[in-house]
Amino acid sequence: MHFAFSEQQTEFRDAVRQVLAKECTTGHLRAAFEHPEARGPRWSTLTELGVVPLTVPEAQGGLGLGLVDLVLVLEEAGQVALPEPLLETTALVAPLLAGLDAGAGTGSLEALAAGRVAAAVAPTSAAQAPVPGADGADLLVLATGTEADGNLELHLVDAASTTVDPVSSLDPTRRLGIPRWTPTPATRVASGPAAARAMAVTADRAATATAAELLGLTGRMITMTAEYARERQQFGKPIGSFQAVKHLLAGAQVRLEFARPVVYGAAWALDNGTRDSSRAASVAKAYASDAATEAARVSLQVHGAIGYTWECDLQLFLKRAWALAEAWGSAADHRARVLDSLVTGS
Amino acid sequence: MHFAFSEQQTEFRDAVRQVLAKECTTGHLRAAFEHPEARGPRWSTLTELGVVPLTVPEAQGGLGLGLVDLVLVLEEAGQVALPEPLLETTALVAPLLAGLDAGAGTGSLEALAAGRVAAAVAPTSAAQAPVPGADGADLLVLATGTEADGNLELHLVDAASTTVDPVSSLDPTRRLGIPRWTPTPATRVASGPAAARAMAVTADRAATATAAELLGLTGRMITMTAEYARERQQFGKPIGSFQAVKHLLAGAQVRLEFARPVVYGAAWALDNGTRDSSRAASVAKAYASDAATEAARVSLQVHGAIGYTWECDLQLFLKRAWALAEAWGSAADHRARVLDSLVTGS
Amino acid sequence: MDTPMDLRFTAAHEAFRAEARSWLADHVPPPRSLPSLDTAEGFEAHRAWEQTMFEDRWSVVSWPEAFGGRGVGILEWLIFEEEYWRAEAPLRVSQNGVFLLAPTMFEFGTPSQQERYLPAMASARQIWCQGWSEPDAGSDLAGIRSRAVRAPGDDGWLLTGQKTWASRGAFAEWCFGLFRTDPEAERHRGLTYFLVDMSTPGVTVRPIPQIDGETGFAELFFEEVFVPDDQVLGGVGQGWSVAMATAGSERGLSLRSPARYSEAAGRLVALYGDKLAEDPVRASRTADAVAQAWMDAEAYRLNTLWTATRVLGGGSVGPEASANKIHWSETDLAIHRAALALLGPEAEWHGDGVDAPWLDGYLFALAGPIYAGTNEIQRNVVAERMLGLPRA
Amino acid sequence: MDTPMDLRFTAAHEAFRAEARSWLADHVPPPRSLPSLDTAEGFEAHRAWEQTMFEDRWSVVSWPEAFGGRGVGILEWLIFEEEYWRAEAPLRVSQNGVFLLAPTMFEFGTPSQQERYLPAMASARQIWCQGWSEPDAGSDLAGIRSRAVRAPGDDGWLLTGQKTWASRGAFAEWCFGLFRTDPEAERHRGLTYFLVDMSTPGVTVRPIPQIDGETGFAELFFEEVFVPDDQVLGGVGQGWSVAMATAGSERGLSLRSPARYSEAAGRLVALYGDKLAEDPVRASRTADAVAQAWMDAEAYRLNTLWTATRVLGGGSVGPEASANKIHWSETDLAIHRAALALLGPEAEWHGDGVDAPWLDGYLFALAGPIYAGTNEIQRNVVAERMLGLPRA
Repeated sequence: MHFAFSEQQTEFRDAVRQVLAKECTTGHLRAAFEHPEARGPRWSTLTELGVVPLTVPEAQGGLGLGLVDLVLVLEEAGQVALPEPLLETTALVAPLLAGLDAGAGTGSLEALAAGRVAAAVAPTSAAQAPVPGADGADLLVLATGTEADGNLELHLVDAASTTVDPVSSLDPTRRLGIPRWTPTPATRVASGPAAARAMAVTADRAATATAAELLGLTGRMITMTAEYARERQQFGKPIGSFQAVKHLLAGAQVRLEFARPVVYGAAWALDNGTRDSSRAASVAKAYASDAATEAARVSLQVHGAIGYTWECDLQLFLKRAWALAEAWGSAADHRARVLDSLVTGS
Repeated sequence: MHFAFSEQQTEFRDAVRQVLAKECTTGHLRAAFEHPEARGPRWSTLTELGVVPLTVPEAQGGLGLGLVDLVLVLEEAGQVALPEPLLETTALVAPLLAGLDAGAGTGSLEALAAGRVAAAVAPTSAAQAPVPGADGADLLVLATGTEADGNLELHLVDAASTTVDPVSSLDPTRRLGIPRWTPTPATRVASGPAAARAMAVTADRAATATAAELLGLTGRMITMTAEYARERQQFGKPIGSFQAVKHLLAGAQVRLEFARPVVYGAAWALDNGTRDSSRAASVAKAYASDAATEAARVSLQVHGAIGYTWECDLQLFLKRAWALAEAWGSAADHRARVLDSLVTGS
Repeated sequence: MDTPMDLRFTAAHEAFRAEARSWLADHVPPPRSLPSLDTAEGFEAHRAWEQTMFEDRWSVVSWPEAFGGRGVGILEWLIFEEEYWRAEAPLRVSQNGVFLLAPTMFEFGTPSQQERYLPAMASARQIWCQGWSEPDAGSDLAGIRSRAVRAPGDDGWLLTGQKTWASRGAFAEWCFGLFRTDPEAERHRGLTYFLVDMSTPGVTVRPIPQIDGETGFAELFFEEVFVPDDQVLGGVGQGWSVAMATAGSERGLSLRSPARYSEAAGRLVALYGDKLAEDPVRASRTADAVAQAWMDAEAYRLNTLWTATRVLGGGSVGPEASANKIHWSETDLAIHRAALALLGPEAEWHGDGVDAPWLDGYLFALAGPIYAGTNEIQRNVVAERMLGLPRA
Repeated sequence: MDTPMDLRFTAAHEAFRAEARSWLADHVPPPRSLPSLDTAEGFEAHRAWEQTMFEDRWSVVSWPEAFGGRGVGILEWLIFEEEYWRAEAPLRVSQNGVFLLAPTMFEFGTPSQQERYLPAMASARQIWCQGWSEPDAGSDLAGIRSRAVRAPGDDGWLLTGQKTWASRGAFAEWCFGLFRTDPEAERHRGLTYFLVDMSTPGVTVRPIPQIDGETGFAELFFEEVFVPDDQVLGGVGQGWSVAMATAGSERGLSLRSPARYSEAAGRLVALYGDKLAEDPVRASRTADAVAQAWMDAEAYRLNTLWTATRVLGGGSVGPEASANKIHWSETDLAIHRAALALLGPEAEWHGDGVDAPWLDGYLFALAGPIYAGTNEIQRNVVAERMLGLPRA
């Protein structure tokens, strides 16, 4: 039993933090809100740093590492509300491709490791559901059919060969899009049980990775708000000295403190394929979603009207937090999954 | 549209309040906790005052009044946590008996109006479910069969002719009991649809009447706690001057303020048999139960350890509040009923 | 005489309702068809709608006929609001004037002030904004620094300072604001309530883009803006007590009629019904929250009728206004949270053809616990004035 | 060396678990078979159980062998606690000594104090109670008035004053308490931490009946009670910092092991399973709360392992102890609230043959946000020490 990150992992996290502090300021974020793009200069930096290729097998030029190695980096991405699709590309698509039979994903993995690909993956096979990050992505992993009907298929689609209808989100950097595509034998990379397994594992990884970004967003919102509460004066003293404000922020901080180990534990469970890894992923997403939603509510309330303005940086983090809290299953969705697994003992 | 009580009603309320202030002190309550009885001297006083016979038809020696007339009195009963079964006897059984065909209840109503009867009614026909107030009651209204099976029957049972196994409650004055009885043609007073209607109306009246008692309990807990918070000193000032304490109590007070009109409106709806009276009763019970549960939590938290002791009067009201919050349907039970009626438009 | 409780509206009330309903059916533009009232174009479109209402005396039903109203009571006003929201009619661009300033002007205004301002307000020829909050005086309203000094000609005042969070401020013709006329006096004292023509030299307006990109409110800059003596409302130095009357309306009866929430709660139940078919698992999981939100709106409706009856009986609204503000702001949040929970992932889809009334409504609802005095301040008021807890 | 994350227990850990489990299987009395530890008879029955554990070195596994422990680490202690709760073993009557005083004594006690008190504590020959709170010093612990003055012989102190809320106080042989040794010094300063033999002349005990009628705690009255100098823990005037170490244990790692909540959460899920068969409507309505409560216990378990790893690495527990206390007290409430919601009307049935562990547990859980420092105080600590918000 050793529930802590290795020095190597924390040092890597610190390195990424330093870079993002420079290259992903709120100024950069506002620019990204104006012109969202999948791969800006930051993408190359993150590739050189080894962040983008982190989960790509070494054979395809990656580092062959896992979620435990990635989770702290995703937390940093959340801290700065990184606009690039690191979660989709590195946390989801790379491991998914690496798991395909007969090296179906090899070429894509090499391009991905080289930073030439921003990827997106459809959470469901519902044709009309917008896919996060699809608008502007290079590579799409899409599904058709259903497990129930036994005709589930996964397809690896070159975005250049399809059109994607954008669907705007409260947070434009989400780049939601509905792909207009036709599955062909050439695009199929998995079917039947293999496809179902891949989608299930991807959903668990997505829940955990999204939870990690939510940890970072939550921490950032709380820090910004505590700072504001220390400075903002009303009734002749900082509003942070009022017990009502203290208790709002303390409540949010306690949720964050307890969400962290839950998310880290889920990452470890997924990397090690423990029997309860799916449940752990659901606990992580439920906990992190609620922590973020509460921190968003508290932050806005403590900022007051100023927090409701475009010029206040808080909005950049609120919007991402609201979107990610619902993405890949809401807190309530995952609580239901947790209870189900407890009762059926699965 | 005139949503207020008549002067007569508020004057009657004031009269009852004066009497109860003298005859139902916390000293009396503690005595009742030691030796719970259905009809003490207070019962005679309440009978002379016209409270017990309030809903009995004039023909049987009552005042022939309705829930709107009774609801403020029940609120006073809650304020002092009245141990006697006014709710069961006057709010439920009297109107139920008055509604029976062929004067089946006439004799009992006359005895009831004269204060010679403490009654209890079974919320369900489940044989093993304890009946509130059954232990020590004179008259029991019990049910057999189910509406679904079309064999539902109501029986009027003389407690003297049956044994009642007591089931102790956190609040001994609840006098829970499981009657051991055998239905006979002689005891049957209603069957089929008539019995179902009577039980449904009784459940709605019970929800509303219990909600009214909860309003009184909630008000009492908040008043006691605000008083304690004004007096109790910590850190060199009254704890009531701390914002955390203020906001706990303010939250409870706001719930109480908004629960009142909901309960009064339900009483009016039932007296006037409006189409949505059942829903109104459920809204009332849900709102009042939550207001009471929250006030109980807040009161205990603000009192601190002292509120956790037997010698502190708060416990007398906490226990009744907890019991009544669940009685005749919890807040969640009634919210489900409300939504169901909204969706089915019933 | 001793009136018994009766929650039915009279035949006369129902006739009034029928008249309102049929007029609205004939005149209300298609739901959400007007451009946003926070654009120049939308502002004028909403003004035109107010004028249409005014022509048939529906813009200020509870005002005396002399000022363009129908001289009906608070119950008729509540009935009209129910019909107005049921008809999904446009937001009231003149709400600051009609719902906040007007009640104060009826109480404190001179007859000539009432004649001068009220009809123009009713017809939306003059649209008002509120100039109270300042960058350093938000929750702490008594911390106002903007000041007024006597003008050289001694026939008025020169106003200087900065106001913020003025809804409609970008386009409004008039502003009612609080300024410090006695720099010596302590906080609440020494404030005066002014009526300011926004076209007066020295007034500058800077719109403030909101979280959703729209310019919901504006900053107002005053530089030696001349305001004649007859544009003081309620007397020099009386600003605080006059303002508290307006604040009472804001938190109490007049700003947020129950109809607004009843209508939203109705839409929520309908959404639940739809989802129950589409996605029963998600719907049933949200059932409890949907029911609670609907009940909160219903409790607000009943509480308003309860309060209205008390007011009609000569009673007044005190600290209950603070309890009221806490309840309607939390109700609005509860309704929209439940809706977003029903929508699930769809919740974030927004704009560009995707009609997202629930997400927009949620963003607006989030401001509820902040404006009109934060709920933290309101809880202090409830604790201190309703429960007698000591001030810190 | 750079250890990778690994949430598996080692083979050695699992062997320890197996040994503990089989010992407990052989020795634990039937669940709830001992009389309440708040009765004289039950107190002795629980003491006997502690002695049984002590004989086989299971009463204080993490202590050095010299004092009756097994010298194992915090992880083994957590494993033992898991097995202890899984076995539904009796409550620890010596918990105040073992979980609260002992960590402080290891840190601040002299070798002779450790030899004198720890083995007797481990074997439950001496059972301790806590003498901190006073009628006028609850949340405001620094407001302590009970005082100690030098004894005439100058070989010790005379303690005078009143303490309250002392759990086990009715029967305990020893008390660890805070007294003011310097009346001049300001609040936190001038306090000293004393170890008091309750059989010393001048000590009077008054049991306090609790809300449920049981006598869970007691008032302690001290009248010139002589305490020799060698019964001062951590030095004269050092009482506050010594006490804060105990408080850290109380809120932090040692008082509430996750096993307690994991076990209750497991029972909750089982209850849910039963109700799902009996009353599916009620069960499904409570599903979300049941899941949340189970997750809260799981989060507490993981957070404890996270903290334990940090502590094993030489890290310390600071204000996180306050966050911890808020979480475990709220988790306990969440678990019991969900259970009562599942039970519905049955919830109020109590006593007389009706086994009501959930209701009793709920009553106990309600005290959680109050004892060991109210959650209001803990939130202040989190806000001030973790988020740097200014003191009022």
